[in-house]
Amino acid sequence: MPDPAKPMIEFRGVTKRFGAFTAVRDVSLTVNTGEFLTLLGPSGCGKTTLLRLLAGFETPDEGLVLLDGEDVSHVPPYRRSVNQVFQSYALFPHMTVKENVGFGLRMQNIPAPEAEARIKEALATVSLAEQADKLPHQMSGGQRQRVALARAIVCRPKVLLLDEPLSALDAKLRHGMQLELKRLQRKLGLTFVFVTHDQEEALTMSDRIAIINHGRIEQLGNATEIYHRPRTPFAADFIGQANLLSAEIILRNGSKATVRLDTGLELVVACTDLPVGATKALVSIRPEKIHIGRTPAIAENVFQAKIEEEIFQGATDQLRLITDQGTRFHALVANESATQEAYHEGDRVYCSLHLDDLVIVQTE
Amino acid sequence: MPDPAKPMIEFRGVTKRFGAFTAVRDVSLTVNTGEFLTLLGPSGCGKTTLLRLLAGFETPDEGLVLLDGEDVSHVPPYRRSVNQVFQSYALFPHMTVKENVGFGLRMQNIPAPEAEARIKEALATVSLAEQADKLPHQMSGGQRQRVALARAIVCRPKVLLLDEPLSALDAKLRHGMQLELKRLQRKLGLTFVFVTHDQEEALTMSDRIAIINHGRIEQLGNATEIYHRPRTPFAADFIGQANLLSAEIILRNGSKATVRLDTGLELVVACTDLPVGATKALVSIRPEKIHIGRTPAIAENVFQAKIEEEIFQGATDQLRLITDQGTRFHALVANESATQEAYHEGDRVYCSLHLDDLVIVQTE
Amino acid sequence: MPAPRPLIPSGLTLLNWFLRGWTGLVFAFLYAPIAVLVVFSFNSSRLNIVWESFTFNWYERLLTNAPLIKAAKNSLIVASISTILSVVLGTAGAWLLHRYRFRFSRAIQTLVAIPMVMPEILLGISLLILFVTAGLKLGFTSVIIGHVTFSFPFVLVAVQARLQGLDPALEEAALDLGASPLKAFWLVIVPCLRPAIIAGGLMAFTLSMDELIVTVFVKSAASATLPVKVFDMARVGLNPMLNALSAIFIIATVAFVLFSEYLKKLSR
Amino acid sequence: MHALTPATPGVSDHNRPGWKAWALLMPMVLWLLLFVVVPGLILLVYSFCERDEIGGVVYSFTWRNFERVFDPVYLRIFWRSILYAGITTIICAVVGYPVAYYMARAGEALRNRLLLLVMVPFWTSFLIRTYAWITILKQEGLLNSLVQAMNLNLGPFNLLYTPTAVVIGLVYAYLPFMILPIYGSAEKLDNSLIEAAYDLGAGPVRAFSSVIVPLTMPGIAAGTLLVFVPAIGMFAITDLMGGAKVPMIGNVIQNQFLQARDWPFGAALGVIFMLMFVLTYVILQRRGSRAA
Amino acid sequence: AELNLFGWSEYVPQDVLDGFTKETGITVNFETYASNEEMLSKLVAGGGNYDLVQPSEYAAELMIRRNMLAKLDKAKLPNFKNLSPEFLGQVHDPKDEYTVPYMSGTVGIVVNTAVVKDDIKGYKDVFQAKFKNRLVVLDDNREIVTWALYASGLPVNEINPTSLAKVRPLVSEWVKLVKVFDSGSPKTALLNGDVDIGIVWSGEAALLWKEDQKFKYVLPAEGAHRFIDIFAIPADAPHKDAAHAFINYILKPEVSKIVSENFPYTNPNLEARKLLTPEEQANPASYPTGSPKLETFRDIGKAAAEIDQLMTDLKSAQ
Ligand SMILES: Nc1ncnc2c1ncn2[C@@H]1O[C@H](COP(=O)(O)OP(=O)(O)OP(=O)(O)O)[C@@H](O)[C@H]1O
Ligand SMILES: Nc1ncnc2c1ncn2[C@@H]1O[C@H](COP(=O)(O)OP(=O)(O)OP(=O)(O)O)[C@@H](O)[C@H]1O
Ligand SMILES: NCCCCNCCCN
Ligand SMILES: [Mg+2]
Ligand SMILES: [Mg+2]
Repeated sequence: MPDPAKPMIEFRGVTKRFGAFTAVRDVSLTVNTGEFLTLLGPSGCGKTTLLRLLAGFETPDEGLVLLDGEDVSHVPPYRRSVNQVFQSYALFPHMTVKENVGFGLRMQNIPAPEAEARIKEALATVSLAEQADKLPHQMSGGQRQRVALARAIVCRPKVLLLDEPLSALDAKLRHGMQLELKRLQRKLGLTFVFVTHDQEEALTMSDRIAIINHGRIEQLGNATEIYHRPRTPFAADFIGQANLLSAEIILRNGSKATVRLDTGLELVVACTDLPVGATKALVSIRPEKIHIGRTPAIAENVFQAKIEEEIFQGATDQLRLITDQGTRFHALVANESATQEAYHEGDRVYCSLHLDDLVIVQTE
Repeated sequence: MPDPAKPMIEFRGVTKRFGAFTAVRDVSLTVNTGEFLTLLGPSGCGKTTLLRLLAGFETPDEGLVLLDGEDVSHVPPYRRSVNQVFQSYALFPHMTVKENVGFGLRMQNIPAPEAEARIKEALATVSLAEQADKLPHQMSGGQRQRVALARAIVCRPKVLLLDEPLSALDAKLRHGMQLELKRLQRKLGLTFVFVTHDQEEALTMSDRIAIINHGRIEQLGNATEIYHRPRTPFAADFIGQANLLSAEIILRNGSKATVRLDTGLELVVACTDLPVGATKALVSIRPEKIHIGRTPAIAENVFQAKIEEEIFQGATDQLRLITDQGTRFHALVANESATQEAYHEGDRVYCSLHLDDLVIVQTE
Repeated sequence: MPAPRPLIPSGLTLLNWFLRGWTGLVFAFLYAPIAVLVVFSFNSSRLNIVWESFTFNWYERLLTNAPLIKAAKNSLIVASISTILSVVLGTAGAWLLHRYRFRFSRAIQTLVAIPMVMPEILLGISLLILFVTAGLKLGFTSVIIGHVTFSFPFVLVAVQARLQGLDPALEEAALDLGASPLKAFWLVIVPCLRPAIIAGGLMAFTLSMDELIVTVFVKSAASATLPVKVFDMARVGLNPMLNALSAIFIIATVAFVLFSEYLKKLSR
Repeated sequence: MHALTPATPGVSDHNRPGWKAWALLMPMVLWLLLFVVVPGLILLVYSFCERDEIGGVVYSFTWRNFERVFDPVYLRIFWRSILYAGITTIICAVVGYPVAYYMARAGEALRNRLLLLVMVPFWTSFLIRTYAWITILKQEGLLNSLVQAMNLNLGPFNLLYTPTAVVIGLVYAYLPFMILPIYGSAEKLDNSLIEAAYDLGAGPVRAFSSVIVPLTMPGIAAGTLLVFVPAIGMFAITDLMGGAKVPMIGNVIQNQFLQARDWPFGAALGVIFMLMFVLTYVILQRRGSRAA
Repeated sequence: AELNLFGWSEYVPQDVLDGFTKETGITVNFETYASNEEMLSKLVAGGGNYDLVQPSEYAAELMIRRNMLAKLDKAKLPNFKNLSPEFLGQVHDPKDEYTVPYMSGTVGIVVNTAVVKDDIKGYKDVFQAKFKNRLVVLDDNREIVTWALYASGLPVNEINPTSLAKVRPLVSEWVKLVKVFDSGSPKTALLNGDVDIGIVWSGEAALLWKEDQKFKYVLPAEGAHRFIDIFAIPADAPHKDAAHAFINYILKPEVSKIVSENFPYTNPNLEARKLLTPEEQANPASYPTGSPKLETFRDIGKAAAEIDQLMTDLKSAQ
């Protein structure tokens, strides 16, 4: 079992440029053995480039990349115990599924019977035991992606890099594979670096999440930290849905403060994240934290609003609200059902907001 | 304004075979003018093939395809007022964004000043006004997809076919584009046929949804029908998350019936969907319909369960439960917050289930 | 969709160096004889054997050698026309064979390969017999027919290789947007095939510029190409005038390339 | 990602040619019939005829020419030609592959420039190039002077008019025809496949042999065709750089038309020669389409 | 007006063609060949529209017999008189009705005396094991077989399977000694130092001598080939007048002199010879002294094919 205290991966001030363009800027990051780290960020922010630096396809222009304590900045990819699931699958088109999965083992000169067994196991893990003799072009996108996954895990590398490994799967299959991956990672004690653009996936699976923007790490923390305590407007906005409201601080009162939104609506927030001299703040409110009712609830902030639009989302309804002052919000409520009251467009409702559910993400 | 009562699209018993393989079987379907229809189904079920039949890239082996009342089964694609956003974008690599978007207008010999204006508008719609002079390979996946969208909408076809038009966008952008598309469709009164593998997207956007499986329409209805009243196990399982439980009917009592699950747990269901002679049934329960509490709530079905696992999903927590009888469920609760009690692994809780929230999807 | 990543990844430094060095050596090999003939084009000795002294004499004599200049002109005419025809025939053929399932696709495909494998002398003689029998007067037409016959398959093969990687949705998108099949081909497919068309065209041009044996048989005296003239002059040993001619050719080409790239840069 | 899943396979309706498609294909088909099939038939007819004293063709049926083709003398020549062409092809592939690969991986501007630079030397007449090689390889030539000047204690090399010189000449003449097709298929090669091989522990050599080569096989096959076939038929280089000592099949065919004036025999040799290739080609094509 | 001339390569100087055009206004389309057989092939295939060809004596003999040549109009050739009778009335055209001699020459041995100190007198001295890979010879099958026939004392114009069988071992041995077979420019290998002895056209030898007198020309004692290359007009020539005009022009002494300067073969034009410099006249390859045994070739019919097969066989057997 690997030692979970020891860092398995370390980036020390890594910068990577492509010509004039800086894809990764001064990234420092430590991933512990057995940890599940997710890189999350918009397209083109440098996630794949970070993985490539780890896998050895790129050399850093500045800084060091350490694997298991050893500087590998100039070690070629085939000498690193790191395997990758490629964003584009990168299956060898001339090899069957079995041959694809067995490639890494062949390169390690694993004896045939053992290899055979491991391939079988890996294919079973991704539910493709039956398809071992197909060629990649005979499979659907989702199946291919699973082959790519099996090909990487069969090598049992110390570090597994997964570049959007589930993006081609429909929600059903995706959920199944998420659980499977997580189980695998725990069982083998592997270190995972995972890239996704699906935030729910990130929140569900990761030990820690790094929010990347323009080649920089914007925030690093576990799922609840990232979700409940975004540090920057970008992080707040990028993860989940957020109502981002800019406000003026008009009153400080012990551990609380009152802020006024542009429309005039006043809200009470906690002072924890408010530096002393700040006069302006950006407040983030998660839609599901806004409690909707026909009657006002007991909370620091209560105000009335009208439902402008109701959008059915399956398990939840999204409500677009406008307060009497003119501030627009959106909120989530459980969908209409036997036990749940229904709200409709045009209804006037009470919104209640708990003090701790208003998060300050930026001050001035 | 088009007449919303007149069918814009009609499939009459359409079958399409590829060699021995039947991709579309005996599909009959009417889409009204101005309607937003979504095709939903697993990979390879025939969604793209249906669109291709509409666009004119395939001719039906049996049946007819009518557009605006006219049989177009043998009209070539370039003579149909139908435009498509391709699953693979299919941007012309040698043309700039502007030229790509303007291609359809050029084919229609729209005069330059008008074309210019329409291109500008379309690009603004997809927030790409700034990128007009880039080449496709200089853009990220998400940007390309938006160009493909702009290229199709700029032609203002009667019918717009969208094959997973938002799949490459991150959640943030995706939400924005969903709203934008919906707005556009309403404003121009266009008929949309939309393919997605994102169920939430389907539920959010569509007037009606067609669930496709193995080339057949399994269920056709609006979002709430599809979500709340799935007709087949496939439909129940494919949309949202569902607890599918097979049960024996042990007692009928007026409008209610009692069923027993394999584990022995007994539940009360409504008789509405239970045919007279049926002895077995498949029951579907949405996870969010299971009310969790420290105390039993008032409902037809109340039972105790232990929390096996708690998975953080952002706005909600997923709970995996096991009843005392050994039945496994999953349920959704709002995530821990200032106003919401937290549940943890190992906790014993009461589950309450309203009669109407148990849906019979199959009987024997 | 990942960003395009050209080149060998920077993590594979050694491989990078090897490839670069090797390519350098091979280009040295390709250009060694070219360098020699450029140097000897300034050698005063008529025999290409030892360096005597520097002279422009051969260039001067070259410019007054009317038959040679005429042959060079003929060559350019023949190569240009047959390249154009080859490109048209080869590209259209490749597209049609790729795009449609014709009944005799495979047979046609095999037929296309025959001129590539046919020894030139056989092609030359049999075409000559054909032309003489058919009463076609030998001249530019017959030469161009000969050249197109063996060079268009090269274009076809190159374009076909490229087509295999082309997204069929591109054509469909064009049709979908209202372009007729012909317009779709011209406005979308052809630009996408450009690299292959250029490579194929280059091969066709090169083959035509360098073709001797077929030409010897199907030319008339007035349509003799440069290789024919060069062969007449050079089969008894190298003539520095020919060195001069080659040097001019190569320098002109390189200059042309640099110039057109410069123009491209300007227009951007 | 979806862009990478190939479009649905198989024959779709708009793959069925209408009359317009046929009409557009006709020029090429006619061209092939007129200028390939008809001349081929002429040769076939000739191969069964006899010659007269001056070298004209007498239309009387005989198998004699084909009997002669299978005389051990000519079989030996066939074999030797195949050997030389084979060696040439292998060297071209080995020498040209890295170049093609490098070009394919280079940036677009550099790529186009290199592509042109590979072809430009061949716009001088081949005879001129060959003489330039003679200037380099001859006894008192540049190569030997260079070796001498560098005091390398090597040589002098006696290269000219040896089989080595012939192979050098052949490799030089055909190298671009190996490089271009390989370039074509390497350019399409998905980089991430190679990276996947490295990622899974394959060093450069194994990545090359088990992934890169199989995936660029179409290019290698096309290059082999474009080099091997003309190399077998080549005669001028064997004459000029090899001293015309050992005839190749190309020389023999050439001789029947230009020296011995035995056209029917030349035609018979040519027919067999072409048959050999058409068969090989058809077999390769079959195999290729089965592998795809 | 036009003239389509089909002639030997490196035999007609460009200056002469230019001069003709200047004088008559007739443009000359000049095409070349490297052997009589090549020329015959093109003529038989047709399509060439040649007005004037330059066969050697034995090819002319064949062409006359096959009615491929047009009779000359001597009235249009006033300069015919300049020719030496030595080259007229030959067996291939006893009445000089079809042909006009252009140049003559011999096939003999060139020795680089700076390297080879032996006294080389004939074929047998050339083909010695010690000269292996030091030899260049014409790439001409009939020539090579002829040398072997001379060396074996057999007649060179009556070739049959028996005589061929007799010389086969000899030729087989010779072929192995040769480094280069080249009829186009055999001098090159000698000048380059790649070989030391050659059996070549006398014109080539004369050029070598001009370059460096260490290259000595020897006519083989066993006997040597004397060729006469002639001008003739194909029967179907479209521009017969132009062809006559060209022949007449070439026969002018000052024009013929230019030919000799460039290609120092034996000039049959006596008036032209007078205009040559003493050195040129003294070039032993151009104008051999003494009384060597010389013979012209006759057409040998199908034996040509047999010679060809023999040589192919022997060369490829190496
Ligand atoms: N070889 C390269 N040359 C030039 N620019 C590059 C290169 N590789 C990457 N880039 C640029 O670096 C940036 C980061 O790219 P990267 O592939 O890491 O993004 P990403 O975060 O993985 O995006 P996505 O979610 O779309 O996969 C992008 O803007 C990209 O265009
Ligand atoms: N031209 C063809 N030849 C043979 N089979 C085909 C062809 N086109 C489609 N199919 C098959 O028909 C089925 C339906 O394909 P289609 O592309 O419509 O699926 P889809 O629902 O769009 O899937 P996805 O979500 O993966 O895009 C697939 O199983 C596919 O393999
Ligand atoms: N380069 C011109 C050589 C002319 C020699 N003609 C001789 C022919 C004897 N067969
Ligand atoms: Mg990426
Ligand atoms: Mg699809």
